[in-house]
Amino acid sequence: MLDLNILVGGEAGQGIQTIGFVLGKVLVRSGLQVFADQDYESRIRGGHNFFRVRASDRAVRAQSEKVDILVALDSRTVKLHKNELKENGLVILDKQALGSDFAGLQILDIPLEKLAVESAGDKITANSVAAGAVLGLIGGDPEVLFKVLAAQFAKNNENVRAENLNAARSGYDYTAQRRPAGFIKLAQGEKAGPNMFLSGNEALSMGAVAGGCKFVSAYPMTPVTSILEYLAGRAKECEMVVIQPEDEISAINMVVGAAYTGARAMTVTSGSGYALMVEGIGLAGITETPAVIVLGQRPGPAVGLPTRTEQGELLFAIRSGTGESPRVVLAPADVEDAFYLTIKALNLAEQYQIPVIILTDTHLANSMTDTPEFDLSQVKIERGFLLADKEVSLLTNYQRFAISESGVSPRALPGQGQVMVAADSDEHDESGHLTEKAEIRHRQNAKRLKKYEGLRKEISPPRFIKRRGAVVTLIGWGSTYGAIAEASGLLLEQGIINNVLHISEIWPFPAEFVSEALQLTVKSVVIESNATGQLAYLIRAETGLSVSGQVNRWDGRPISASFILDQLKKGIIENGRRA
Amino acid sequence: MLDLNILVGGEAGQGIQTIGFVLGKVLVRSGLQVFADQDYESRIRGGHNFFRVRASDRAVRAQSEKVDILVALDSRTVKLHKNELKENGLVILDKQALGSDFAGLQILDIPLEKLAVESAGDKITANSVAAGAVLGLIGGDPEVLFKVLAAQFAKNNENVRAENLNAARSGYDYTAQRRPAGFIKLAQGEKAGPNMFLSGNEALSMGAVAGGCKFVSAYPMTPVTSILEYLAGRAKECEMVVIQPEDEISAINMVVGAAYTGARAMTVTSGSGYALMVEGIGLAGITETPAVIVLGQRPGPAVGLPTRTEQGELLFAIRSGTGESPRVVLAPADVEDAFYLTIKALNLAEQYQIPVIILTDTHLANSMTDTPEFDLSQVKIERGFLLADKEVSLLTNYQRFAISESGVSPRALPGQGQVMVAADSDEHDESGHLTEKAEIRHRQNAKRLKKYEGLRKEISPPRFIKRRGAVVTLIGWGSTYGAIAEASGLLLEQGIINNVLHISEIWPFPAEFVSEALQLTVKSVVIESNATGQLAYLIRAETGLSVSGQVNRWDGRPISASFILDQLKKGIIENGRRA
Amino acid sequence: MAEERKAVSLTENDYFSDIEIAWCPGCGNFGILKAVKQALVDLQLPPQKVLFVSGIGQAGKFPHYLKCNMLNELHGRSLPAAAAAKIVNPELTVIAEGGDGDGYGEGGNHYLHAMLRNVDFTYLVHNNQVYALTKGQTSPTSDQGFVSKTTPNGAHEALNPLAVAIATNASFVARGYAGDIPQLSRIIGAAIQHKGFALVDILQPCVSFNHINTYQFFQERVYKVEDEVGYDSADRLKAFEKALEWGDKIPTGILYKVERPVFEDSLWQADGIPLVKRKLNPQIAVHLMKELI
Amino acid sequence: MAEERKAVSLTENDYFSDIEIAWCPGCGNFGILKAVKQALVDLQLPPQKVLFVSGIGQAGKFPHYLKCNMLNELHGRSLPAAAAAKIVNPELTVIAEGGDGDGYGEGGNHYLHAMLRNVDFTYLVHNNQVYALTKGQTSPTSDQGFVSKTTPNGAHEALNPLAVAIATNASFVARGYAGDIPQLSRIIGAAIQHKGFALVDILQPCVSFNHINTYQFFQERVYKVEDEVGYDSADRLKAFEKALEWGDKIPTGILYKVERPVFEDSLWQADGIPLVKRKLNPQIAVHLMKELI
Ligand SMILES: Cc1ncc(C[n+]2csc(CCOP(=O)(O)OP(=O)(O)O)c2C)c(N)n1
Ligand SMILES: Cc1ncc(C[n+]2csc(CCOP(=O)(O)OP(=O)(O)O)c2C)c(N)n1
Ligand code: SF4
Ligand code: SF4
Ligand SMILES: [Mg+2]
Ligand SMILES: [Mg+2]
Repeated sequence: MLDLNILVGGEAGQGIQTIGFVLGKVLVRSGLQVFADQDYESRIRGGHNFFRVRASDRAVRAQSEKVDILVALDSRTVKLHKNELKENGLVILDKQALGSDFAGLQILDIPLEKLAVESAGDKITANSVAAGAVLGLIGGDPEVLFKVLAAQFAKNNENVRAENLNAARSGYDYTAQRRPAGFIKLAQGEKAGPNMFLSGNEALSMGAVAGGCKFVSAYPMTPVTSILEYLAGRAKECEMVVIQPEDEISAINMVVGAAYTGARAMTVTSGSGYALMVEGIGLAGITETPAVIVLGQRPGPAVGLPTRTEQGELLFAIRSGTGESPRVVLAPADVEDAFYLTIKALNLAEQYQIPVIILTDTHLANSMTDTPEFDLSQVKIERGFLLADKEVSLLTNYQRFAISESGVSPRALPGQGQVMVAADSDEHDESGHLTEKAEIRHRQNAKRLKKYEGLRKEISPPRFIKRRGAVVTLIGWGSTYGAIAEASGLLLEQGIINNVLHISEIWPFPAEFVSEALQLTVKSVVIESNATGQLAYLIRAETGLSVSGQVNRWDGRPISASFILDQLKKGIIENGRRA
Repeated sequence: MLDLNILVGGEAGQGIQTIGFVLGKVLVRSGLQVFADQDYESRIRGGHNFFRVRASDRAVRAQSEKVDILVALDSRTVKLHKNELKENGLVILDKQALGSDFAGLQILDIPLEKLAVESAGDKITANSVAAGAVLGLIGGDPEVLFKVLAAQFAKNNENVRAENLNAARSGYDYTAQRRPAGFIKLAQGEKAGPNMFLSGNEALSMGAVAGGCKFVSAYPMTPVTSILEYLAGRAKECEMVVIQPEDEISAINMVVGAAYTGARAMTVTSGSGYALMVEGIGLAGITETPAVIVLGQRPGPAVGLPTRTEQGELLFAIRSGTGESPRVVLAPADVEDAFYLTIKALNLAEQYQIPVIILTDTHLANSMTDTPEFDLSQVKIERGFLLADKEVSLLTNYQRFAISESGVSPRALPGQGQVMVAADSDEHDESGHLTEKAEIRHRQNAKRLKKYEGLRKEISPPRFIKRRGAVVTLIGWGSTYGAIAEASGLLLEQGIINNVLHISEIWPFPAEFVSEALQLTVKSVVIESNATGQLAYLIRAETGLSVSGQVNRWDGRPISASFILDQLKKGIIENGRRA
Repeated sequence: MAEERKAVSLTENDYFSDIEIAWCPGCGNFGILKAVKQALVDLQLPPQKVLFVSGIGQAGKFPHYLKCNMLNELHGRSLPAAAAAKIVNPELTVIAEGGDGDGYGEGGNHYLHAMLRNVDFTYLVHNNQVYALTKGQTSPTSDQGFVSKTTPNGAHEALNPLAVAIATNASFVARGYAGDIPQLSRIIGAAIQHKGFALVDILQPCVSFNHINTYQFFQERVYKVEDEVGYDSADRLKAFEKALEWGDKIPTGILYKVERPVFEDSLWQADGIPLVKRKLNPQIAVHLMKELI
Repeated sequence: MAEERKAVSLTENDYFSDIEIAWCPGCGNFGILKAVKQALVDLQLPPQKVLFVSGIGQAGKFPHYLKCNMLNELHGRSLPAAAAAKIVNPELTVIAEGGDGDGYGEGGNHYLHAMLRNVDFTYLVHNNQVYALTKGQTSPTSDQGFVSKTTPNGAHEALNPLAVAIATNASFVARGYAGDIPQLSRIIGAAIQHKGFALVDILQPCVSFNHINTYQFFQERVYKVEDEVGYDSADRLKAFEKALEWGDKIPTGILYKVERPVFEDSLWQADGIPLVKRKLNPQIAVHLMKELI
């Protein structure tokens, strides 16, 4: 099995992301499965960033800390990452620029800047030299690289494009001639009908488009800014309006205004911005307005670590809001989930006339995976009890909040025919007008909460890998799925038979399923990117069952299979509980 | 046992509150125990308001729906409340103003306006006539009434004062001569060293003053506005600064700014405003700044029923905030709790350098109880690890966020000696400067959460009335204590032996105590003013135990003993679970 | 049928709501309600095509008392919702509305940015210079020195909402007075017809909590800029100077008006089909996938 | 010892922080840092008595790079915290600071009301007309037409922070330029010495994300109002007119300055003992209980 790991590191502003992205894409085009992630600081120049690309002929859905090729654009990269090198791992660097004090490492010295200037006349193309160099080293197909680069520079002028191709070629040639014997060698040629290579944020954005979202208002915030930018840049082709308002409070209230008026509407934010939206979530609750809120988690509290990852806001997402009203929380596991669950979110929001929260995180937002094109013919737009113009024209005494068996009332839109639509943030009667009456309040509140009955049926069961003879269940939610699945495989190889239970559609909680699944093994470990074990807590609240162990990471770095295994070795499975 | 219930009803603007308040105070001065509550709409004139006064020679700590004397200032009051009259219940009204269509009721007709004009020359004193009339009817001591009225009008000019006394006397004389035979008759004279008569909000405000709060910033919102107004009006004598800022976001950030600088600081709000403060709570979390936030619950979501009561934000209070950091949630049961827990909140906030939430509600905020003067000698100001000037002067390398066993670090103040104090909403190192390092993040986050260990020990055990042979435990939290205790007594009279478990210091949750208590009876019923049963949920999450029944009220009206008994009769105790 | 309706001309009765009005007798809000109805009649805008988005406060209850579509928003948040409603369905006449606390206190940031953004809707502020629904606290526009339970020593400098509006180059800046219904309805009519964001700050006596800025106070002070010879509402500096007047004389009318591109122009919706009327078609995402290969 | 210190005069080195600066080379923020240090030296303010309260953004990192007390607040929330800090400890020199997005976008409401409230502290806005830390989105002060990933069709009307300030009667309104350190440090010094809220909006080139409003752009346009004969910073109308200039010529300096009561005057703290130095004494509540009997 091929498991190739490349880490490109350097300062912010050195173009690390481009090298990594291009390599990832070339590897996908070459028919491999690829997972890529990045680590960067909250600054524009300087500091230390890196981009990791992992490729395999089998599925890879998580990063690995073990590196085959370390591309070091500065000497700090060597210092920080040399311990991650595999035994035969190789460092690519420009000794002329970085010096030669790298004792004990296997170095492939390459004059990046010099080659850039020689081949392309501009040292700015050193990136492309480096990309070519890596591909030469692993014997990839240079034609694929050139195609990818050409696409990458499609919007630049022809000169720039040509320069970069030349630079890449010179890098390629340089290393192709200097490949260490026995080093990884890729097959040539390009896969027919290659997969997409995309980030969680791109998948989510595409889900919004396919799901009929017509209005987005969002204030920039890491890690979701790229969703806002993606959609703003394509607003016209996607028949969408995308607005950057003055703050997040404006964003959520715009969403409510747009949705009340009839457009599918969404906002994206991170913890601090979400906190500011909580009042608006109550508003969507009492006015029964469909609203989709993407909450991209990062380490908190407050500003925390802006560019890193965490899963610290699960219980916050579930419990944030004034009073009591129903909601859904969906936590995509991967790019596919990000796409399909966004569509589901838009549908459920309208079918149940409620706020739906998509709980993602920096790790999923920024990491990239190859995946086949999504099947748009599978996508159904479900608008629930939204009345057609014809239905509206037949109404005599329209009641926006009519009591109903399901808790959902017929929804007309302002300006639709002759009805008038009243929605109120105060408690109101069936017509939408404010009331102080105890009985009406009792009924309207109960009506809203009634929706949970239907919602419980909408929630798809968790992913469940069930193995005969399993002794332990690995449990997770959201973006850790790839790492947990990989850890599961590694445990199996070690003879530890295990089940995997992974929850993406997390609220209302699939309590019955989880309860049954948990009872199949003696031990169970919940793996989460947070310090307090929020899913473990939720499981106990919802099922009354306590899990036997927890693996937690809260330093802002993503959980990997090896992290899980290390933690498990530290005693969780053996002792039932961690020390 | 005396159990006297008076309900005064009419339109907003008719001065119902004054009548009720004065009567309540007179009854307290007469040596009775008194509980009073009010029900009003979100409007300034018109509509329907009422004020209930309940008095007894034993403790009364909740309202009762059964009325002895109904004072009706408009005919709507008769219509809405006649069914609440006890068998011998009497209606006081002015037939000339209200008409005489009150078949089947025992009416005491009294020309309120006429007497007002005759006795005081101004019909505006009709209030005082009514207050006098009620006292005459129950044979109270008129001298006590005159004293109370004189105090009530102490700030008005002498004429106004005299007019109201005259009016009261004329009302008193009128009914004293017309007392139905056998009607309730109070003892004469005034109790020596009478109790205070005060609302939850007044008690809480006094707690803030006694607890050394020096800075309050709050935006008006029912039901906490009167705290803001109480303190603003006494700022100078209490050596406090009280600010009404532009919005709640400003309020919480002012609190953080003031507390960082060294003043004990507090804000008060209700659900919607609290929602806007959630981001600031994360800020207090990561900067380890003491902050006290009073969350006065009212029925939500959103604006909901602005002037009514609910306990719908328990889980929101516990879970609201970016990321993960410790907090305390205290939910006072009564006026005494409101006073002492506010002091405890101010202490814990500084001792642990965390946000502390006081979770009250409209019912506690506005209802009034008699209680002995608080014992200020009991009050201790605990500032925890706040450094004295001398200690600061000895510091060489001050680290605001030094890692410590308890998770609490020494706190110096800006401007104190030669140290400099850095606090950052980003993750930071021990010196307070921002960091992106994984290890430091890991440690600082763990340090903050470590505080829970100490905090768990600070939480006083719940109130627990434990009876031999009990078959059921009645469980509640916050402002429902009076009603639950009364229901417990009534059940006991019916031969149903029961325990009462009531939680005021609710987060961190006293799980062990609750778990043990619950196991003493076969059945357990959680009684809450909300629809979803948030305490019941919390109990399961924290102890793994499910309660056998729930009594919930979510129409905005306070829970009373008779409500609880009615609900229990509907099958909870019998069936283990409600239909 | 819609055609038929158009033929019959609308009267005030067509805007009658049977919800009981919870304002105090004598409240300035009654005058505003009357003026709004008149403006709608003058413009013959069917209630079905009118959307009121209000905040929370006494003023915020307004749309319940008018027959129309209504979204009663959170305290301070009417403007973002109103802007979004207009953007997704430009066929609606959108009017945002609320009190001075709502609009200039809690909602101050939206007020600033709504003026800059210039979406095409009208904003009516019932400026009674007090927080009325919560029983009389100081508001951002309370006169300096105003004593209330929250400012026992008197309020600080008041916000001048018109001066700030002119400073943001808001495209329509007017002041009305609830005691002058004919002028107020004319101003509201002009505001609705104005293409862009139109601010109408309305002097609204609160008989229960503001004993300074009463009907009498205003009656003695207000005058109309339209009566002033040569007043040019296109002159920003003059308008600013006018906006600063607050004392013995208080100007009313359209203080400032400028043609500026509306925000909607910067959007792509050139074909004029409102967003709410577009078909939701998943296939629209096809080409996005191609980009990623 | 404090006495001893005073004798030795402070130099720029006394404000040196050893935290690595994370700004891009060439960033305008370096000029601001230098100017702040100079102003503090000029005023001989010991770093222990200076408190910086910053927001979030590139600008918000500022206090880490200066030796001083610092509270790095949330995005947009520096002003309320700064006001409170000054109120509870008037012995501190309080300076709030942040970017244009922070101050005029997210924090717009606090900006408006801080100017009205007039607590005695200084506010430095690093106005680079772009959201830099989040990589180049449009900000409230981005010039109209500014193209970024969030406004591919160009930004709408920009906020004019000085015009709005003058409209609120802010008591000190100035503009500095990061490329003119001597003038900037003078302005900052005057702002600190001003009794009341002092706004200093600083033109700050962002070399990474703003390719319109560059050093060159400003170098060609800025001029100092103090060089203009007869410029009277007490004249509100003139100041407003000046504030509207933004094109071929951009005025810098103190545009407007007025003596107004500071908010603290409306508080009871006449005895001058800061709140933070008062003893916390429960007995203070005794008389409150008496009231309730
Ligand atoms: C977030 C939030 N904060 C506070 C309130 C409480 N509140 C309701 S109305 C109001 C003041 C209303 O004043 P204004 O907007 O001037 O309207 P008016 O009643 O004077 O017409 C306040 C503070 C609320 N509903 N929501
Ligand atoms: C509530 C909240 N929203 C959004 C963000 C993300 N954020 C961080 S910095 C920034 C923009 C900063 O722009 P500006 O204030 O102009 O500062 P600059 O970086 O340009 O100096 C944003 C939107 C945040 N931290 N908090
Ligand atoms: S309180 Fe004032 S604003 Fe409210 S209805 Fe009464 S008069 Fe009108
Ligand atoms: S991105 Fe712009 S503002 Fe930020 S440090 Fe770089 S040049 Fe300065
Ligand atoms: Mg008002
Ligand atoms: Mg900026």
